[in-house]
This record gives sequence, structure tokens and C-alpha cells, in this order.
Amino acid sequence: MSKIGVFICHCGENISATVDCERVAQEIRKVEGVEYAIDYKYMCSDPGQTLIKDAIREHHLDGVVVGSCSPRMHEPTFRKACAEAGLNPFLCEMANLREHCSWVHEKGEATTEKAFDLVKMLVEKVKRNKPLDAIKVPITKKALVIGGGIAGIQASLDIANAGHKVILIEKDPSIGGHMSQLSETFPTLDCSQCILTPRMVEVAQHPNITLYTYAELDSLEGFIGNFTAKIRLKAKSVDHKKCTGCGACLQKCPQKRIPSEFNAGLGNRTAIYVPFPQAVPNKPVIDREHCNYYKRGKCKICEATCPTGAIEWDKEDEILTEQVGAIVVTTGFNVKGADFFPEYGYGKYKDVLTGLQFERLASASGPTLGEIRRPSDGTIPKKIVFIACAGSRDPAKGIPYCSKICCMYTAKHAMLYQHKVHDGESTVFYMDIRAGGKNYEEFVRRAIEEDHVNYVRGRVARVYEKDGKLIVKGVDTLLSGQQVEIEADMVVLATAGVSNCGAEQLAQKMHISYDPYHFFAEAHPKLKPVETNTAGIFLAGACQAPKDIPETVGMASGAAVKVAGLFSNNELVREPLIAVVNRCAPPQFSTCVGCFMCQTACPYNAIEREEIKGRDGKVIKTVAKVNPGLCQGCGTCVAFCRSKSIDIQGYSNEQMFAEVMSLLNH
Amino acid sequence: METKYISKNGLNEWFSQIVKSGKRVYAPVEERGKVEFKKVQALSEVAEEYIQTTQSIKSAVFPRAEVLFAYEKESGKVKVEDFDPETVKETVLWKVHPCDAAGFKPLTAIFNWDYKDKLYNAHLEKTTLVTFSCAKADKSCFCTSVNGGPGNTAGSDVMLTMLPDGGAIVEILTPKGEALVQLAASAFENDKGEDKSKCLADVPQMFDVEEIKAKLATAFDSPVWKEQSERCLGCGACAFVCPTCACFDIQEDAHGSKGKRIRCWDSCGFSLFTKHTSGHNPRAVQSQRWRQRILHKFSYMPDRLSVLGCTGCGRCSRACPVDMNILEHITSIAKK
Amino acid sequence: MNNNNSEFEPKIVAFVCNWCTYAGADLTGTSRLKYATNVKIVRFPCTGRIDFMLLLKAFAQGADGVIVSGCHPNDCHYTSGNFHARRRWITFRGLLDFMGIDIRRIQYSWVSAAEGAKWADVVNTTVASIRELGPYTEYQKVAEYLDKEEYNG
Amino acid sequence: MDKLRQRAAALLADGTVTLVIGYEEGTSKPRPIFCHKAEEAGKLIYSSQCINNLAVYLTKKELMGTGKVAITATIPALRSILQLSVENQLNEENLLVITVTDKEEVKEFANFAEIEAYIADFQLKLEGKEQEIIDKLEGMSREERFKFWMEEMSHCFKCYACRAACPLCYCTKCIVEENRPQWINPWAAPLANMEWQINRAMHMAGRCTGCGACGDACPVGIPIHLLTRKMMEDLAPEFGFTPGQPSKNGNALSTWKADDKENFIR
Repeated sequence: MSKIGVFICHCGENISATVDCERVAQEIRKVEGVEYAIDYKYMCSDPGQTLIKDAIREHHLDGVVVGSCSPRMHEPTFRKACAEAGLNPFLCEMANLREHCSWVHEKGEATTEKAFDLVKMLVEKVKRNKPLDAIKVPITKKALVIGGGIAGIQASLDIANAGHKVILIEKDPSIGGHMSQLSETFPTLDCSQCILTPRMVEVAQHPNITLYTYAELDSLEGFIGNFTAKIRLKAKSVDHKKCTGCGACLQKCPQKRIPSEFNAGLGNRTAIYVPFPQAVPNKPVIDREHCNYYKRGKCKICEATCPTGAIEWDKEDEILTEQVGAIVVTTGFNVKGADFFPEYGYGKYKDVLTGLQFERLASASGPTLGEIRRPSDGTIPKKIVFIACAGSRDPAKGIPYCSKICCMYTAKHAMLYQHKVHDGESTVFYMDIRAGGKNYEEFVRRAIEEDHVNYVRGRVARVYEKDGKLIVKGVDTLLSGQQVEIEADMVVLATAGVSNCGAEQLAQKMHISYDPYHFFAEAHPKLKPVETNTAGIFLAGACQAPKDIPETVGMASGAAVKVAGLFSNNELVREPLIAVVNRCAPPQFSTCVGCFMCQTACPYNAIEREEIKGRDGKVIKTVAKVNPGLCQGCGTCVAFCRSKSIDIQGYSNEQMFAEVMSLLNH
Repeated sequence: METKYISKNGLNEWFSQIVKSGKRVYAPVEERGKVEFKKVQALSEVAEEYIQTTQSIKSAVFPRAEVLFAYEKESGKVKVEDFDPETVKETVLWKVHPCDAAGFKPLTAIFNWDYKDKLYNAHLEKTTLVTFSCAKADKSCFCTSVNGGPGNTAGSDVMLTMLPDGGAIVEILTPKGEALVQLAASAFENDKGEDKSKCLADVPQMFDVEEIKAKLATAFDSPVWKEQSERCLGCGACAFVCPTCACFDIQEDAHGSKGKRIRCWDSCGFSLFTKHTSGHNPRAVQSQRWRQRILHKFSYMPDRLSVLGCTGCGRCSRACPVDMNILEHITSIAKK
Repeated sequence: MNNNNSEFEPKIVAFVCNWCTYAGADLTGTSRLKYATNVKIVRFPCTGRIDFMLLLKAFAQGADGVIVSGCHPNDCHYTSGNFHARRRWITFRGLLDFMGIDIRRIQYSWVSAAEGAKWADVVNTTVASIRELGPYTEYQKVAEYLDKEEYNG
Repeated sequence: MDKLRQRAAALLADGTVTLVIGYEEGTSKPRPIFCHKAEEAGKLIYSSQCINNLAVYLTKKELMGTGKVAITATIPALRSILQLSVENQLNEENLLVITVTDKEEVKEFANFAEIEAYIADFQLKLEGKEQEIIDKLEGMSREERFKFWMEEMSHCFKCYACRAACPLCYCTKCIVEENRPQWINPWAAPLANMEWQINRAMHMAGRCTGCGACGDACPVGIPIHLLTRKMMEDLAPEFGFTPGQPSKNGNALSTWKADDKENFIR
């Protein structure tokens, strides 16, 4: 005979506004097995939790149902409270009276009834809950960081400095990411590379960090503390052990007109190349797509010039298998480009650029060595127009969100332009100026007031060319929707930040969820911003959503701390909500007949074969066995098992059956 | 008791009077290529050309599943609604065969050997058997070997023996039978002195039950059980079609605080039948279950209830998917 | 507590997975979107866990409709639970339809953690269509078979 | 037939096998026989009248495990044997599978692979009368179908002959014997009977080899074999497998394709 305690939370008024909490508590008392029931304003508060603990002790409760918010919110809270009162935490269940009831229904009889049903359902379930003990699994104290931008660099350094091994993989030939492409950074205008490159070098030299550039995640298996990552080391065609990075090959390579990714297409590079002068590692790779030898089977000039014979023509991709305990995903973002803005003539007119391209123009390491010159004719633009929100906040373009960094970098661009072209005129078309952040607003004001950047509130309808000039047509919504038309020499689009290419596939490889724009989804928008729904995999930087450098670095350090925290124990304690194969009295031993259909059904290869032997050591039967480390508790095998020999703890057949039955009897 | 004659039309008249009286009438009806007992309204519905219904009529007094009582828990208190004999309807079983009628004797013995089963007796009391003697038989039939016969009146209230003219010899055997006849007394005429035995099927006697009983008394450890039962699949078909098999299981039909206690058929052929909670099963293999079936019918029941547990209807032999032929098996034991 | 409403209020049980639809339904709540009270959610770790028998039991217990909802393909928290579920449902539907069970009363859907609005819509349209179909007495009658006087020999 | 008898006798005589499972004349139709001694082999017969699926005996501990067993398998039995092997229920060493070809030749299979190759030539086709009922049912309205099956199910008295006769129903504890929770009411009543049949069919999905033993065994003549048979016909094109030919790596329900149809999912 169960002694269930039921605790109905008002959640301030969030629940009680539409649900008669007191009545639910009264009614549930009548349900068989309910020993104690009460309602209270805030169950999750200290006094609320004390209420539960006292009731457990006083009434010797053997099960608890808390009717409050979503278990995804407070299940750990209340399970902990029960544990503190000496009740096995897995004898505590939550009825979701807020998200699934009070918030979605109007006040009334039906709503209170539903609340009662939801609680009753969990009462019936908890009657059949079994005390469970947490599962302990060993932890491999080595982290994998995916992506060598500032986020990856920061996370790697922080984890490494905490004394743990880190593997950092970067798909490009060098780490550095977008930050290495930036000229100066807001709001301080300090040179991006000056602050970044030391960190890049530190990564390369850190004893705890193993760096693999030109490498990608091939596959990921396992689970928190025990991942097996297969890493594809793409063939560099250059043996970096032999290569001294002298750069002779770069001079001789006949392929010189390949658009440089680093310069956002504004400059060129060779087929054997180092993406940029400060690259880490500062050694070349051969871009087989453009290399004459790989294309036509002859050339090999670089081989001839290489003093150390480092060129490896027949080098193939290598697959490296690494055991890691945690993963930080820092794969960054991308900017919309190409023909996404036909109305702005991007791709059509040489002098319509993206913000990233302008960064390269303004950068001392850029194609123009920092001088602002028109790609079309190399002249210095006298009039320049910056268009903010190019794509962002534009549902029509499928990007309803704000890319967040554009307001600031546009102000910066305008400022940089004014500093470099003193007689120049710059105009910024904007929707709103979003300058939240330390010294951000001041920075924008400086652009307007000190550098006399002309800010026009309004959208640009289109940009077209008229005898060598770019005509920018827009409306000034501040001046009563007046038409404005500006003859510009250059137009810079603050193009929307979007998820990086391949983000979706990567997410699927790692079994982490992502939002409709393929940015990776954090476990909780506020309270778990760096975690994912998959334990042991963390996020940092713009792969989660567009963000600026300080935010990215902060998030990276946050993720690093999570990893360090995980690594601070030798074993991880996991929730025991996993599948188990039953055991029963001889001569059956288990009702499992060993058809092993479940083996093919299990997504985690968690099902093994176990031989049941008699005293004489002879095998009596072979049955399925669940590896508690590998099982993630999806329960697919449970629904699949014909003889119901596999069951899942926490969502057992008896529990689910009782829930369904209870819902409808009355 | 009295013997009368009833003409073809008389039969129709009598039958319609029975239906009119409000009694439920169950009779063999041909459907889906099978002949089974079914509730009928008119004599025309009753099947003609067949040897035996697939299932016996025992379910009239011992349903497949029956509610013993219903209960409801209300805040600690339990309200029980017990089985009410008054709810049982007056029932007439029409065109029952002698082997079926004979089956009521062992059933009654089982349901009354110490505890008097309220439900069974309530059904029995309200049931009147109109038996038709058998003019046809097949090679599964062996009533004559088990103290029965195609014209045997044991267990019947009225026995009809059809005559070539479409009329029938009517043997009124019990007050119940008499009462039923009274529903249409005018339809009956005086006995025409027809020889009943001429109208009966020829069912040769294949073995002597006493001899069998004697042999079985020492056959517990005989290898015959394994030999015979090797092909047995362990289903419950034989037990469920049998007119005398009365094993049942008690089950709960619980819905939260409400529920019913249900009695339903079970079979000693199932491996689960004797399985203990501990996992131990005293009848671990099929041969032991088969032995139980035979010994129970031909040895234990005669010993304890002084009634044979087989009426020779041959249903089990016909129903078995792997041709476990009881007659063949018993005679083979007789030969040993 | 009994619902005495003149209009037929269908009883609907929703079997949902914890990671997508349950979270999606949470989002419906946080977004304060309104939907009918007829649906009660049962939380499963994954659609792969949902036993087809539970659907039958729901009907036998008096449900007029059932919603089964989980992660979109490729989004399963367990990678392939929903793919297994999808096959199970393809098979199950075919069988039920062949047996004359009303499969219009089972609404399958993929609702992600980001689709709070879709969940509200799935619930409301399902409630509407079940109301259209009326109570599933055809099934419930046979469920209460033993109560009938009819001799079951 | 003589060839079969001679071969069986020889196998028993030289101790290659300790048991030969085959068919003998029964009272009305051929029935299974278990020959332990060479003399008994004379009773063996083999004809189109032999319909029991003998594979059902290969998972019975009482019969197996004593020594090597030979079985004279019909085409349906061969299919079942393959499926059983896929499901890890057979031990290739302790089993000698024999069949009689349509040329009256006795064929012995060295291994399961040979069986697979052999039955590949025998297509599993719906019989006319089966197709007839399926067509009839598909022609009905949903309500009529429900009535039809409910009427059929009302005859079922839960003797489980369907389960007992099926070679693939080898669970030591069947779901109907599971009472925590009581998935299926154990007594005979239309709903409980239907729930049992739905379970049986679902458990057979992708496993059933279409031998029809369940339908043949049913003493009250419910065409239950159609449930799995129809399912097979529907799913084969859907999931891309051949009816009656087991696939080694997981069956219809334990595997999936990313592009499985979902036109019924919102």
C-alpha cells in the first residue's frame, strides 16, 4: 500500500490564476494511496522544499508527486529535496501543471480537472516507481574542441590551463577563424590580429593542446565521459614535419589567381598556400582542387623548389581515433554573401561589398594593405554607403533574427573609413541602432559626433549603377518617409550572420539539436547557455547564434569551466534511466529468448550477448544484456521486445501502462 | 417416464411455443463453414446435416468468461456486487447430442464435489436439455466405449429420436422436460411404438473403460505418454471443445478503484497451468500434461467423483491441429 | 470530477517524446498559446519507446482519440528512435485499418522543441476532428463486452 | 517416398541423427511423426497433404538437445527454419534439414545458406481463397470490416493453437502470460481476443514467413493468418523485402530507412 505525497504549487499566480490548486489538492487526497496532499505558493522555494521534506519524514512517504512547472525545469530541484529527506530521488515525479495546463488554458472547471488528471496520472506512475541508484561511469579526461576560431582557441587554452589534455581540430589550414580576418575591433579599435595571434601561438605551443588543422570530425560515438571521435586529417600534401615554412614554394606556384578565402575573395592566393602571413601553423597545404598536378597530372614545381622534399603527392586523408570525455563545439558562423541581395547589386557590381570584405580592405594585412580602394578601379571612394540589416530582421529573406554584431561593426567601418579617407563622406542606413554593451553606445555616438558619419534611419530599396556611380535609393523614415538618393562610390552591406555551412550535418553526427536556422541549440536559453541536450557536448561562440568577440570569449571560458568541472571527478554519476533485461527464477533465468532483434534496433549498440551458465559451467541460454554505460535510455528496445523481457527504468511498462489507464478511469 | 410422438408440424409448433415463452433457445447453427450452438428464433435456423458441433454446449452452464462479482473502492470502503442467480435467464438447449448431455454429469460432479458452485448451479437449474439421439456418427465418435450411446438419455430432460416421416419419438425424462412439453401439449401425440434402436447410428465399442481404468492405475510412469505426446503442441483446443473439461482460472479486471473478479477457462495442456511463482513447474514437459489429461478423465474422476470424464464425443480429436486422436491413444493403451 | 458539458468533449491522450514534443509543448506554455483542455500528455523518453499496445489500451479505456508526437526525422535525441517509431506506426496503421479500427483517431506528428505554435495547432485540429468523428463507442462497446447479458459461448 | 524412408532409416541406423521429424498417415490427414529408431522410418510419408509446419518442433527443448535431429521440411518449413536461424534459435551443428524435391528426390542441406539458395526459387504467393477474403474485406467499409473481425473474434476461446502451431512463437513467456502489466486480458472476449491477435500480428511483422499454420490450427476457423499475410504483402514493397525470405541484418521493424513514408505524419 503506497504512501504518496502530493504537492501542488501555485507558482505565484502562474498556476493558481487558472487552476484551483486547493481543490486539486483536496480531490487528490481521495485517490487511493495518497497519504498527504497540500498546495503552496512556491514549492521550489526554500520553505516549499522544506514542506516536502518534512512531509516525507512525518508521513513516511514512499513517493512524491509535485504538481508545478515542467520537469524539464525543476525535476532535479525536487528530486534533490526528496533525497535530502531520505527518499530515493527517483520516487519523485512532477506533474506539469504550468506549461502544459495553467499557461495554455483559460481559467475554469475543465482546466482544474485537467490539472487533477495530470497529477493523478503521475500518482499512479509513482506508485510503481522503483528506487534507483545512480550509475557511475569513468571519465576520459581529455577534451575535443571543434573549430579553431577565437572561441575554440579560448576554450582550448582555458581547459589546457586547468591541467587537462585538449585536442583542437580546425577544418582550415590555420586556426584564427573570422577574428583573424578583422581589421580593428570595436569598441576600442585595437588591431584584431595584435590581440589574437599571441593566443594562436600559445595554442600551438601549449603542452596540453594537440592541434590538428585541416581536420574535421568524421564521426562521434559514445556518451559523456566516454566519446570516441574519429577525426579526418585531410591530406595536406605537405609533410609539416619536414616543411620549414620557408615559403619558397608559394613564390613558384604557377596557380596564382585563386580567390583568397582569407581576403573574402578580394585578393588571390596560390594553389599551395598559407592562408595568411600569421597563420598557425605557418606551413602550406596544397589545394588539390586548383593544383595543376592534381588537375592535369603535371607541374610539381613546388616539389622542385622545396629544399626539404616535404611535398607528399600521394598523401591520403587519415582517420584518427581519439577517446575524449567532453566536446566543445566552436564552429562559428558565416555571413550571407553572393546573390542573396540582388536588389543591392551584390555580385553584380564590384564595389558593393560585404562587411567582411570591407574588413579586409581596412586591414593592414589586406589586399590593399589597409587602404580603402574600390575593387573595380582601385580608386579611393569619396562617398561610401553602409547598409545595416542586410538580410537580418527580414522575415521575407527568411532571417527574422538580429545578427547583433552589424550595428557595431558598421559604426566601426564608417569610423575607420573616416580615419583613412579624411575628405570622404559616409552614410549609414539603419533600422535601429542596437548598441547594448559596455562602451558600445558611446562608440556609435563617437562615429556620429566626432567622425561625422551620416546616419539615416530607413531602408534601402535598391542599389544600381549609373555612369560609374552606385545610386542608393532609400527612404528616410525619420524625415517623414522622404525619398533619399545617394550617389556612392562604394556600398558596404552589413550582411546577416548565418550558421556555418555543414552545421546541420555536424549536429546530426553529434546528436545535438539545432534551431530552424541551423544554429546549435543550447540546453536552456537562460540557465544552460553553453550546454547542449547531449550530455558532455558544449557550445561556444557564434555556432549557437551570432555574437561579438567579448561574448564569444566569455562563452568559451564558460564552456571550458563546464568541461573542467566534469573532469574534476574521476567518475561521472549518470541517471539510471536505462534499459535492463529481466532476470527470473530458474529454469528460465530470464524471459529473454535471445532473438537479438533488439540489437539491430538499438541506436547505441548498447545490447550485448550474455551466456547464462549452470553450476557445471555449461551454457544454459544466451540472453541480451544492456551495457549501462552505452545505453542512453531511449527505450526503443523496450517497445520492440515481444516477450517484454527488456524494460526501461523510470519509464517502465508498468509505469507507462498505469499512467495511461489512470488517465481515463473516471 | 412417458414416451410420446410428435409430427413434423408438431415440432414446429412446440419450438415456436418455447421461443414465445421467452426462454432463450440455443441450437446448432451452420455459419462460416462451422456448426456451433447459437441463439435461435426459428426451427429453420437449426442446422441439419452435420455430425458434431465444433464446441460442446458446456458454455451454457460454464461460460468462457464470467463475472463472479464486481467491486468498487470508495475512500477505504469496498462495495461488492455479487453474482445474482436471478439474472440468469431460462434457457433451452435444443438438439443437444447424447454425448453432450452426458457431459453435464461430470461437470455437475466437479462443480459440487465439496463447494456447491453458485454460478454453475444457477445456470444448470435454469437450463433444459432437449437432446436428439444420433442417427449419424464418424470415426472420431466412441460414446459406446464410455458407457454412452447414440440414444443414451443420461443428462437429458427430453430426448427426441427423429423418424423418417420427419416426426420424432419423444422421451420425456424429467419434470423440467415435462414442463417444456406442456408449453405445447397439444402438439404431442401418443407413442406410435416405433423402434428407437432402428433410428440410431452404429457406433462400435472400441475398448472397455474398466480395463483401461485398471491399466491406467499402473501406467503413471509408462513411456506411452512421451510417445503419444511428442507431436502435441500444448494448445488448449482439446480442453476448450471438451464437454467435461472444467478447469478455470480466476482473473482480475481492475480499473483503478473499480474492478471485476472473473472466472475464465483454463487448460491443463498449457505449460503455465501448473507453473509455480518460484519458477518450478511440477508438469514441466508436455508428456506430463498429456498424462494428466488422460488420467484425469479415465482414472482420477472415476475414482474421486465416480463419473467418467469422457463422453466419447470425439471433439478433441477433430479440433487438434496435429491429430492427437484420443480414441486411437486410448485403444493403443488398451492393447499394451 | 466529471465533465458535464452539453457538447461532446473528446478524451484524447497524447504520447510524446521528452526531447522534442514535450519541450515543444513547454514552449507553447511559455509562449502562452492557448489550446483545448481535452488533451493530456504522457511523457516518454522517445517515440521509439511508445508501445503500440498503449494506444489500444487508451481506446479500450475510453479515449476517443490519440496523438503520437516526437522529433522530426534526423532530430531524434537518440538519433533513430523516431525512425523506428515511424516504421512501427506504418505497420500498425495498416493492420488496424485492415481490422476496421478507425485510424483517423490517431494523429501522428513531428513537433520540435522550437514548435510551440505547431503543438497548439496539432492539439486544436485533432480535438476538432475527433469532435467531428464523435465518441469512439464502437470500440468502447466491445471493451465492455462482459457487462452484456448476451451469453458468450 | 521410399528414398526418404531409406535415407531416414540409414541416418538413424548409423547414428548420424538420433531423431527424424517427419510426417506419417494420420486419422484424417498426415500428421507429424518422430522416428527414434530405424524401424520407425518406414512410417514416413511426404506429400502435398503434409501441411503441418514441422519447424515448430525445432525450438522445443523436450525434443532437441539430446542429439542431432533431422527434419523433413516442406517449403514453408524451410522458410521458417531460415527465419529461426536469423533469430539465433537454431544450432546448425545439431540440425540436418531434408526436403523432398518435386522430382521426388531427397535433398539434404549442408547449411542454412543452401536452404536460402534453394527457397529463393519458390515465390510466396497469396492463395486464391486468401486473396478472395482480403479483396472482400478491402471492399467493405471500415465499419463493416470491424464488424467482420469482431464477429470472427467472438468465436475465439483463447486456446492459443495459433501460437502453438507457429514456428516463430517460441517465446518462453508470451506477452499474454505477462501480468505486470496485464497487457492483454487473459479471458476470451472479443476485445481481449482482438488485442491478442493484434499483438501476434505486430510481433510477426517482418518475421512471419506466411506458412499459414496459425490459420490451419484455429479450431474455430478464424482466418487469422490473413492478418500477418496481408501485412506482409503491404510492407514488402514499403520496406523493400521479399515475402517469405528473411533478411539477415534486422527485420522490417528493427531497421529503418530515412525515406520511409510519412504521409500520415503531420
